Amino acid sequence: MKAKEFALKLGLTEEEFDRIQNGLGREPNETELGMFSVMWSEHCSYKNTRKELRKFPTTGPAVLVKAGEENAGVVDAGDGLALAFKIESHNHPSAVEPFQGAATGVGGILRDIFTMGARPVAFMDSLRFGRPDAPGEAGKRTRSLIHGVVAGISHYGNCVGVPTVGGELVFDPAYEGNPLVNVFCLGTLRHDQIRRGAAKGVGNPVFYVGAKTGRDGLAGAAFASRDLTEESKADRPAVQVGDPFVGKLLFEACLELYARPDLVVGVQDMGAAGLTCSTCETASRGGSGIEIELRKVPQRETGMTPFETLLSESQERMLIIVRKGRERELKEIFARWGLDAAEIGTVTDTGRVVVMEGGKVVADLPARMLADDAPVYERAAMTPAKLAEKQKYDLGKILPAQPRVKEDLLKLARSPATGSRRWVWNQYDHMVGLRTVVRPGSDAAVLRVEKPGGGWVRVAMTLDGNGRWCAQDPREGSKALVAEACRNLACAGAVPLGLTDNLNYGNPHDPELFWQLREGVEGMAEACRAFDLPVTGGNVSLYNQSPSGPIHPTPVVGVVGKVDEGVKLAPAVFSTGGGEVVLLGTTASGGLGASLYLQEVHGVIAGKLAAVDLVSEKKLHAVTRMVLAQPGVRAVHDVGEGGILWALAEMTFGEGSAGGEFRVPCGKERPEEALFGEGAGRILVELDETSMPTVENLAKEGGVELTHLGRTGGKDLQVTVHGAEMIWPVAELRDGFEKSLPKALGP
Amino acid sequence: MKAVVTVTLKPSILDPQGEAVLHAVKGMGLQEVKSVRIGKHIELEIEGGDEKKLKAKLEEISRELLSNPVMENFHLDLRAGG
Amino acid sequence: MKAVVTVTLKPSILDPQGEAVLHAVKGMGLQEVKSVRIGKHIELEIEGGDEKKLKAKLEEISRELLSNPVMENFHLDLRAGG
Amino acid sequence: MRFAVVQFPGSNCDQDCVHALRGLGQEARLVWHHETRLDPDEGVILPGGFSYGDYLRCGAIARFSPMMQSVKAAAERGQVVVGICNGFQILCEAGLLPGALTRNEGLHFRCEPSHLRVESPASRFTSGYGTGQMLRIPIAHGEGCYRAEPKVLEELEARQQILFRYCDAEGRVTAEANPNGSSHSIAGIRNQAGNVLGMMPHPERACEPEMGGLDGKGILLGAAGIGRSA
Ligand SMILES: Nc1ncnc2c1ncn2[C@@H]1O[C@H](COP(=O)(O)OP(=O)(O)O)[C@@H](O)[C@H]1O
Ligand SMILES: [Mg+2]
Repeated sequence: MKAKEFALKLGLTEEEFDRIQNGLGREPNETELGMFSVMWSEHCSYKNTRKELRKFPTTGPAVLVKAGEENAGVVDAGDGLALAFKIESHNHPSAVEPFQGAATGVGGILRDIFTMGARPVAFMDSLRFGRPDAPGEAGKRTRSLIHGVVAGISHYGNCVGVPTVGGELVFDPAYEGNPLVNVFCLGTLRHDQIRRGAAKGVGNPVFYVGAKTGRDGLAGAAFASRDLTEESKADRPAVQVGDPFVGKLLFEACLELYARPDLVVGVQDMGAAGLTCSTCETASRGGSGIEIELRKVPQRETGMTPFETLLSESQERMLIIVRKGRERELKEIFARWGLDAAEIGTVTDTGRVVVMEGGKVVADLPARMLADDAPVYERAAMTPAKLAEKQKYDLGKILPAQPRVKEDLLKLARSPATGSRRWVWNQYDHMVGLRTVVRPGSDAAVLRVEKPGGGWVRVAMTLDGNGRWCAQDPREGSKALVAEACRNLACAGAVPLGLTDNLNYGNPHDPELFWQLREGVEGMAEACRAFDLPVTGGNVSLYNQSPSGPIHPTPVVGVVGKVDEGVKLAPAVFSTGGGEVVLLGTTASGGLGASLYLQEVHGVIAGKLAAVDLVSEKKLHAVTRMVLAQPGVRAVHDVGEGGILWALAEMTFGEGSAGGEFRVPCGKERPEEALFGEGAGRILVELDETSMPTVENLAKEGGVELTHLGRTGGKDLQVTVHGAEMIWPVAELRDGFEKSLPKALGP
Repeated sequence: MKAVVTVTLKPSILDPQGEAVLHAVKGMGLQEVKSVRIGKHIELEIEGGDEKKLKAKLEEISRELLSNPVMENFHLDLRAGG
Repeated sequence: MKAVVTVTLKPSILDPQGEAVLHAVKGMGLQEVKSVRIGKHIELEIEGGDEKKLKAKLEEISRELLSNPVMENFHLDLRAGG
Repeated sequence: MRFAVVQFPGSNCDQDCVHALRGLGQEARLVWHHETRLDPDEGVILPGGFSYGDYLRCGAIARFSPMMQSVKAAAERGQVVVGICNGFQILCEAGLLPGALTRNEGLHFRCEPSHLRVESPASRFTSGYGTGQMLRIPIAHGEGCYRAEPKVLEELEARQQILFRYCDAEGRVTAEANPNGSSHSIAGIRNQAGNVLGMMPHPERACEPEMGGLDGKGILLGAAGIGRSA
């Protein structure tokens, strides 16, 4: 086959082929084209999104390793402690094989974190599927996807002994054909332990460590059948299988290796594009070259071609460059952990990645060209034609003439959309490591982390996305979810230090879909600036669509923060009663645009979210943190999906929590709007009466509205709005809340 | 009647479980072992029904429920008696 | 040579996974199934070695490692070739 | 007292056990499964985790490691041996405790606080508690369903070797309160001699208020020979 034809088969464009040929000054061979096809894919090069990603603020006093520099960003948590964290998607692999797809997603993000020199201490997962209660085949398929994905995360995360401490689970028909599986990992390290993925020092040996290479992950767009041997054609697996046992040994061995002074020069995990990516990226970062011999690569299968070996995505492998003369130390450590460690090459000063097989050169390419010179595209963006129509809505036509709030709340409480996620997080070991101070089920998870000099720092984290908000208004929706993530941290008394994002969108060649991405990035960037929050890294997942259409535009953000020293953590559920409940922040509900209420109770997605007031929001967070440092705070919870009524209901769901009597402020709007609107900027606090004056004072000084809602007590939730009084037995609401998910998902 | 469905991993798919057992088997002194692969052995007891129809149904069940076609092969074996 | 070790649960031991599959099999319309039991199918590839000695060693490995006598039985099957 | 906490490849509660023991004023050292040396006066902890990935059966491969031969010998000499979660599974596979741990009846991994009833304070591990005392200690396992021959179960009952049973918040032993389907709601047993304990719940996760309680302290202190008086 002609080289150009082959390049097209691999998914490269004609222009890209010409760019390669001109850059090299010769025709590339098939192996080389294979390497370009993966390195210049969206996944590795961000060719369609790089221009957009530049809009994020990436610097700040706490940033130690910036977005894009290394495998994960690193921020300073004070006292010599640093935090490495990142989010990664495994959407398509999970759609094909939910268990292994999700499991290898966890394994992949784990490697990104320990590659940085950090000990992984927590995972979070953000999951989106179709409706599990959909009738017929669709519902059945969704349920089996959910079971498979949760089991896969549980399998990998539990086995490696890293707790999964939080996340989200969202159902919407928009994800029916294309589920979203995003996994976040956080690691801790000392400042002086940060590792770089750079190949430096001519003559230094290059090691391959971990699992053997097989034909895993060799399929999909970047694959051409002609280059395959007959043997491999018969059995061409797309499915990568994760081995958490080896994953755990690998990170323990690497951490032990890093602890040896001056031993490791550079380290890089082999994730997407495996050996190709790890060699050219380390060489490019180090301004050096690398020469490797494929015969020395530990192989699980026989007869693998150079193309296959270089592109394989076998899991649990790393590339490590050590100082010359220290080879034995590395080999000893890996032997002790029972892992393969093979010296496969050396660092050179040629600036080229040279690949040999049996001494014969099979690829010889400039490292920089592979790693950094992918074309950058400016994609066309266009406001969707139907957007204005989607945003218009007439409440009079949707809501009944007479409000039926009593039934509405019960309906909401019984929906799998709002139900307790216990079914999920009970399957994750969220306590291993003895760090989890606030477990799943609260607004943000909190971990205690050892300071290098002894003592603890409390680190809070949360993952948030909202496809419905973003579908109705990608810019405001994205702003709102950054605000929400920061609000969640505020409820844990934490100051946000950094944000990692996963951009889940559709095909970038569709201008309306690319517009969503651009709006999303700009909205997030604006919110990040308002909160002085650097973006420290992330991931892009495009082409998320099925025959029935694209997913909702779904950026997901992970925000990590440090809990203020004086803060006493308060639960998100009410005490046994006798506390005062106040609303901190605005009394405006924001209306029902894009609300969960309209979707779940009335079956429509309509309108758009009220714009977030970022300035007030920031003040609210500051005041909340100060309030949490006061004695007498019993509970704190933010108002999010489902509005203030659902937030109050959730607060009654704790073990032994009381109900209460509350009056919800309502202007000229309909009571449903006041009760279920999802506008930003609101936090509920339960506190001792004696603490009230102090808290009122803090709010006043901080420029934040404070509204008395009522008191906790009794076994009912009683709410008055516009003079109308409604009562729900807490037991009935709680029953719906606890049972809806297990009921929808089956055993 | 008894149906035995043997589900095995496709040859190129990594079998972490088999790898771990391979190590252990060697550790027990059996150096001659080159590979270990672990699959499922599923026994179904069946009473009554038309054999031909059963067979077709069992094929379907083996393919759709008992095995995962992306990673596994299956072999169905029908035996009289139980 | 190939050794196939089939490990099955003792009849007295409950098999919740088998129960779940039974349920699903019935859900797929095969009402005639009375019970489902799930065991392991372990294939070992062996090169060289004396057959008799191998057999004894494999018996030992099946008994000590591959199965747990508290709840499982095993069956060892040696086949020439691979 | 000094404890040796054994690290198998795939152990992941080893550091947690060390942390908890030191927090209780005990000495603890980590020993790698390849080692064989145990001091005659030290206690042994087999921690939770996924030794060898829990492949094949939980604990099945770990029991062949060199250290387990020493642990066996130590147990026979009367040294204290405590297996927690995966450690319990290893003890059963190694024959140091009767029975076997199988897949949870609900088929899911479960991580949650469990309620336990102390069945017999007549053991070093429970001497800090009273009979029928309720404890709240987390579980985190996928294969914690205890199974044994009927005869073995009878013997365990008769000899008061069952130290902990799962119960509900009111202390009732019921099927609903049994998180994994264990026979006789067994959460933890000791050997006949009384020096070996195996339990699925994690006492090391219940030794600090911040981690959700102190109910696990008595078990680890009991292992260290510090009973009620402490
Ligand atoms: N959405 C994003 N926002 C900010 N930075 C991003 C984003 N996506 C990717 N990056 C950064 O680009 C770099 C390359 O990312 P990636 O290719 O995903 O790493 P990996 O090779 O580990 O998958 C990383 O440092 C990552 O943090
Ligand atoms: Mg990476």
